[in-house]
Amino acid sequence: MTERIGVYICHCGTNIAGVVDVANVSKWAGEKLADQGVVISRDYKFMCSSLGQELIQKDIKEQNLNRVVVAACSPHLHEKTFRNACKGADLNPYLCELVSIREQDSWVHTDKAAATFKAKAIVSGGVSRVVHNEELTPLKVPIHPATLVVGGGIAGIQAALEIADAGFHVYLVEREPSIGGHMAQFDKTFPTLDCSACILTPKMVDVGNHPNITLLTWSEVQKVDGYVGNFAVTIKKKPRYIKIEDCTGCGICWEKCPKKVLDTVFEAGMGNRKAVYVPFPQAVPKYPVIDDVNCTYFLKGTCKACEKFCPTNAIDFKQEAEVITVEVGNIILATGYDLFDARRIPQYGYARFANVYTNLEFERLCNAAGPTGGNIVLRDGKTVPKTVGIVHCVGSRDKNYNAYCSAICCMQGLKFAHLVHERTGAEVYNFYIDIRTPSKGYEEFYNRLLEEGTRFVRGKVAEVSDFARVPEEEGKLVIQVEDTLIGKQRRIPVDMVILSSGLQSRHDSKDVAKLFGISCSADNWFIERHPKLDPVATMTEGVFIAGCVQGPKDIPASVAQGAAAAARVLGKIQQKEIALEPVRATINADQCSGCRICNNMCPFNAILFHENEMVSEVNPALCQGCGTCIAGCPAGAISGTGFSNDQILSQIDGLLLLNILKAAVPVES
Amino acid sequence: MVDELAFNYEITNLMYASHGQPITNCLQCGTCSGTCPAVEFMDHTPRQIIGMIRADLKEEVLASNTYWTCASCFHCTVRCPADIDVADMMYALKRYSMWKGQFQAGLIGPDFSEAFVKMIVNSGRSFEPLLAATYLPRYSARDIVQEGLMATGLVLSGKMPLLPKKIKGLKKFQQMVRRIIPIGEQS
Amino acid sequence: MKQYAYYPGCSLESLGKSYHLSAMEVSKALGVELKEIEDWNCCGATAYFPVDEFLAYTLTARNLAKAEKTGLDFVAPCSACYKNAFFTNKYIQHDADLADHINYALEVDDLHVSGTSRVRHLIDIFINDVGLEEIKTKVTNPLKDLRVAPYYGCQILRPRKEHEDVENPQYFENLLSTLGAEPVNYSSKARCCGGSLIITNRKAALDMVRILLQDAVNHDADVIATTCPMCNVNLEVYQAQVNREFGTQYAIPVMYFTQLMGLSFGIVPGHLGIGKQQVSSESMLAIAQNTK
Amino acid sequence: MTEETKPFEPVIIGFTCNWCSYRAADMAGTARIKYAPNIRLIRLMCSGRLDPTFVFKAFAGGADAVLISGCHPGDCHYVEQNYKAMRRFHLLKRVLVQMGIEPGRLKLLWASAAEGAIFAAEINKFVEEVRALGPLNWAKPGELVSTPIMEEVTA
Repeated sequence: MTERIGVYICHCGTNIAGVVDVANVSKWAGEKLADQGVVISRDYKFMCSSLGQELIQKDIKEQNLNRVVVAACSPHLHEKTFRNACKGADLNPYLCELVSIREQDSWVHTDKAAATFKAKAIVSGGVSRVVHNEELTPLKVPIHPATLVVGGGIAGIQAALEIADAGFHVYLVEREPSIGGHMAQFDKTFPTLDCSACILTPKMVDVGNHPNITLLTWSEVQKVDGYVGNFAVTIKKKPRYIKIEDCTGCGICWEKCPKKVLDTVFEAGMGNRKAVYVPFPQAVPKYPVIDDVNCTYFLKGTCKACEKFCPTNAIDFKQEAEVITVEVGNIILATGYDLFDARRIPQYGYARFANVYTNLEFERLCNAAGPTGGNIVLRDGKTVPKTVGIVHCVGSRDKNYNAYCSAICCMQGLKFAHLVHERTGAEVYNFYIDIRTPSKGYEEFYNRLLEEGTRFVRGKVAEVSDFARVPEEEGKLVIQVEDTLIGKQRRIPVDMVILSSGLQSRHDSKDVAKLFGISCSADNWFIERHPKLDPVATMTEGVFIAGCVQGPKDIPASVAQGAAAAARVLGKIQQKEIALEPVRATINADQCSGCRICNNMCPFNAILFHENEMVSEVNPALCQGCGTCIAGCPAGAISGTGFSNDQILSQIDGLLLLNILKAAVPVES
Repeated sequence: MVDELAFNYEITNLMYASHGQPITNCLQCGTCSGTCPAVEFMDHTPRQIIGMIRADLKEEVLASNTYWTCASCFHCTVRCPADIDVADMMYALKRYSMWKGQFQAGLIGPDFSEAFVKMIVNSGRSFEPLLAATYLPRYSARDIVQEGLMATGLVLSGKMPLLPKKIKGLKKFQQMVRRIIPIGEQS
Repeated sequence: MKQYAYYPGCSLESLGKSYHLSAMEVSKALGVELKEIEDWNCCGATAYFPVDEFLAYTLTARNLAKAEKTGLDFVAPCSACYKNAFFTNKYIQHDADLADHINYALEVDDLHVSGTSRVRHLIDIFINDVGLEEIKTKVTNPLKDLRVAPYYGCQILRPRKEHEDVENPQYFENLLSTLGAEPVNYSSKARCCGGSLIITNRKAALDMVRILLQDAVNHDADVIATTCPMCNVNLEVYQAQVNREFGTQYAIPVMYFTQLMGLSFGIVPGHLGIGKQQVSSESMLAIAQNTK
Repeated sequence: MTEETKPFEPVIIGFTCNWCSYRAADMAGTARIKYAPNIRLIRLMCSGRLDPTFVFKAFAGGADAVLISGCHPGDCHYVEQNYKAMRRFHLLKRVLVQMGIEPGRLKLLWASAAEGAIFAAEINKFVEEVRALGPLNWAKPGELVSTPIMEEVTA
């Protein structure tokens, strides 16, 4: 049939029209591209508006168009919109091509003539390409109703409960022996100062008892196969050396265990645990873990005190790692953050001066269930500090370390100041660059601190030293800083320094991202599909993110994201089946020489070889549509829907058309 | 677009090889001034100077002794969270003020640098005793006496030779210098 | 026999003579040959940059060019020279435009610089090329009970960021321990001594010196060890003036790390230029030579 | 102004992958980072889809240079297909020389979705390099047989 193509140039208000002479472009397309089948060419203020879409649909009907090219924003934003519009007018959505003259033209160029010229080239490329677009129908695949949640912090807990409560099964995987994450380590939560454990523990218990949740602690995901709707996830359950079916969590084993181990994880190095342990009393699940790196039996082959005393013979030193595979339709990653290592800033004295603490250490120090029972004392275990300095932005907002703002430190610093003040009456200094309190009730909390008489010094701390230049500084830690509000360098002697270490991505976030096929930002936070409009989805269908894994955020924001991710997953589950982009490779058996070059080119093993026919074939369910095999096939036997050679080769022609027309001079506009 | 003539752009341009970030990136955190070992002797802290430059307070900045008080210890530079080469900015200001011949009265720095360079250009090497001559007049009588005593002490202890050395390839050396700056004619 | 293109720098010809002497003695003992770059010129210390940046780079480049000819590493005992050479070299590597300007000037001296030579500080080659184990074997007179305050100063560390920890380096301490001495752990070891201000802003400089002396003395150091003639002169020669200014009684000897190495190798103090200092080194020597 | 006095404006065809480099271009857009208008992008699903004939087609069609762009090594959305693109790039350079096309007219650029600024900067650099080379005029075969420098830019 003869092509009848409609071309639509979007103004996007002034976003495009401000730089590109849209009228000129649409006029040009209507005339110069007529020979390629363009029968109508329009420009319109907002193509994506309902009116704009109706305009297209009307033309499809009245001008009986069989191809549509829209020149507007990036396909990643509105491709679906316009394809659906065409669908609405009974035109196969894949006969619609969206080319970007905003992100790739009007927004990045200033020379109007050149931008207009480029817009014409882009449109012409789209037109030449759309001619070769084929009618396609998305592949429908069923969605497995179960969900995998990785990470048992507050974000993962929230997501898991939302989905489980909606009646669908959840596998919650946690690396540590218990769920709870960082929140379980905190004492109070800002700005309301309610006790962290009091609000977290009930949720943890719910997770532990929920019939729809399979809790896999002390476990890690090893492998992820498949695609949205049908993931096969391989999980390694590290040996607990405890028969959980027999264990009652009575605690006799860790009472009797003779081996003390410095707890660098939960107690942040502030306290000890035993070689067989639960990280904290409210741990979920209640079963302990034997730490085989430190356990005397594993080191020396003797001891077994726990085994001797266990009333239910639940200890099993022979236990081995177990590898299981679960089927899920969607995945939520909530793997959280690591704390910035304050040792990297030696001038702040952490690990050089005893009484310099990290924020996490201080959380444990002032936690009623912590090593000092909540008494705020110096490392000597008795002296109550008289003056305390809280250093903000440690490793944050600093191009030498992390350039971004860690979002929580300001409020955390204020919280610490309040707790110190309340419990010790000590004088507290906050050293800050800017105080950022952008959420509900936060500024009020700041005001409260000001009223309490906390001292605020605006200036990034230069160094902490033990060098006393004057008698008042003897035996103190001296914080040297410019008080920028008076423009003077000050040396402030304190007894205790608390470093608000920033948040950073997990040390292994790159590997995790690769494991789940999503991408990381320059700072290794996971990248969301859209920073504003799609914060919990990723570029990979069926994989969602929640909490600090996406970027630094506080508890309320993490909970919100956990719930949001759950809602997105539930939406998918309800659809029961999902339409996959029909961008797939197919092998023409007649042309295939059976050379098998394509076979090992495919990273998804989607190409199988038929020995007897001596030809290869692509499994459309496994094929992800990258097209490498197409480019690699020496016989040219493989073709790819959506990105066929014809489409691309003619798009190249189209883009260069103007030059061939010897119109290298920006067309008079 | 910003006015190219703005003082802060002049300064930025003067920081030729400073591969650090432009001072427009400064977040006024005060790390430089909190670190600076000589800050007590400065009219304005380094952070304030950056602020003043950005406010185009040219006269005030040039009139300040801050940049001539910089000891070039580069501690601010390595600590700056905005990756600004603050010490190099101080050099830029020194160059600018010498170029404009505009600086706080009574400062020794400008003359010293001038004299130092002259000496290098004339001999190829630097030589402490000669330098003394150029700046001593600026000192109080007491200082001069002390300086004298010390100098003699040094000479006696053989720490200080009595005559300067000249390098052999001086001619070519000076031609080389003339390819860069006009100053340094034989004197 | 390890060879290096040696750039003594002006100070080692006058105020820093003893540094030169001791460096040579110690190198000899360690089988290191420092081949002086012929007809080198002043690197400009910190005083060129206020006048002209190109001039500053070019003058240093001339020495680098001469070193490149030899194909040996460029070694400077003076931290100021070292810093100038290191960065000039770095910029020449990374900034073709700057390199062209410089080479245009160097032409007249039939020289060309391409930034190929490695720029090192003297202490760096002793510690990293010779190695502490090797040095230990040469120690015949361990500096037992000698509390030494290692003073790094500024320019050996900064403004290098990629450099090993610039805020709390340890290699100087390790060297001193190898010599049998007791390194003093004090917070001012990398704080500026004000060397470049001693002429232009005496008041500020003396105050900076005072703070360093105070920190060292507070930690009962018997001697301050330096890696740079500027720092050394500043801390040593001006102690008397500090005392006059602030009514203090500091009398702490200041030695080059090479002088301490020499002592531990059992080289006679005279050959290391010890004894000519303004501040008496008697007390220090007494402990160092265990005659106390 | 007249043809002669106008500076040469090269036309560059750029192939980007759907996941990293095309999104880097989008990022440059949303961040309003300006760059030379000489480049026109074609979106592929993966840089591994790049069939060498695409490059020849572009040159034959009048392009002065071609940019191949994909995810950083190790970050490929399709696991490792960008490595295939890299191999093809190196081969292509050799072939182009045989065809009398300066290897400098083909550039490989790794850009992650977060690297809009770098993407823009690299394009500007490339445009200047090609401007320096001048319009593509096919040298007689064998005129350029010096083996090309195998450089690859990491954004």
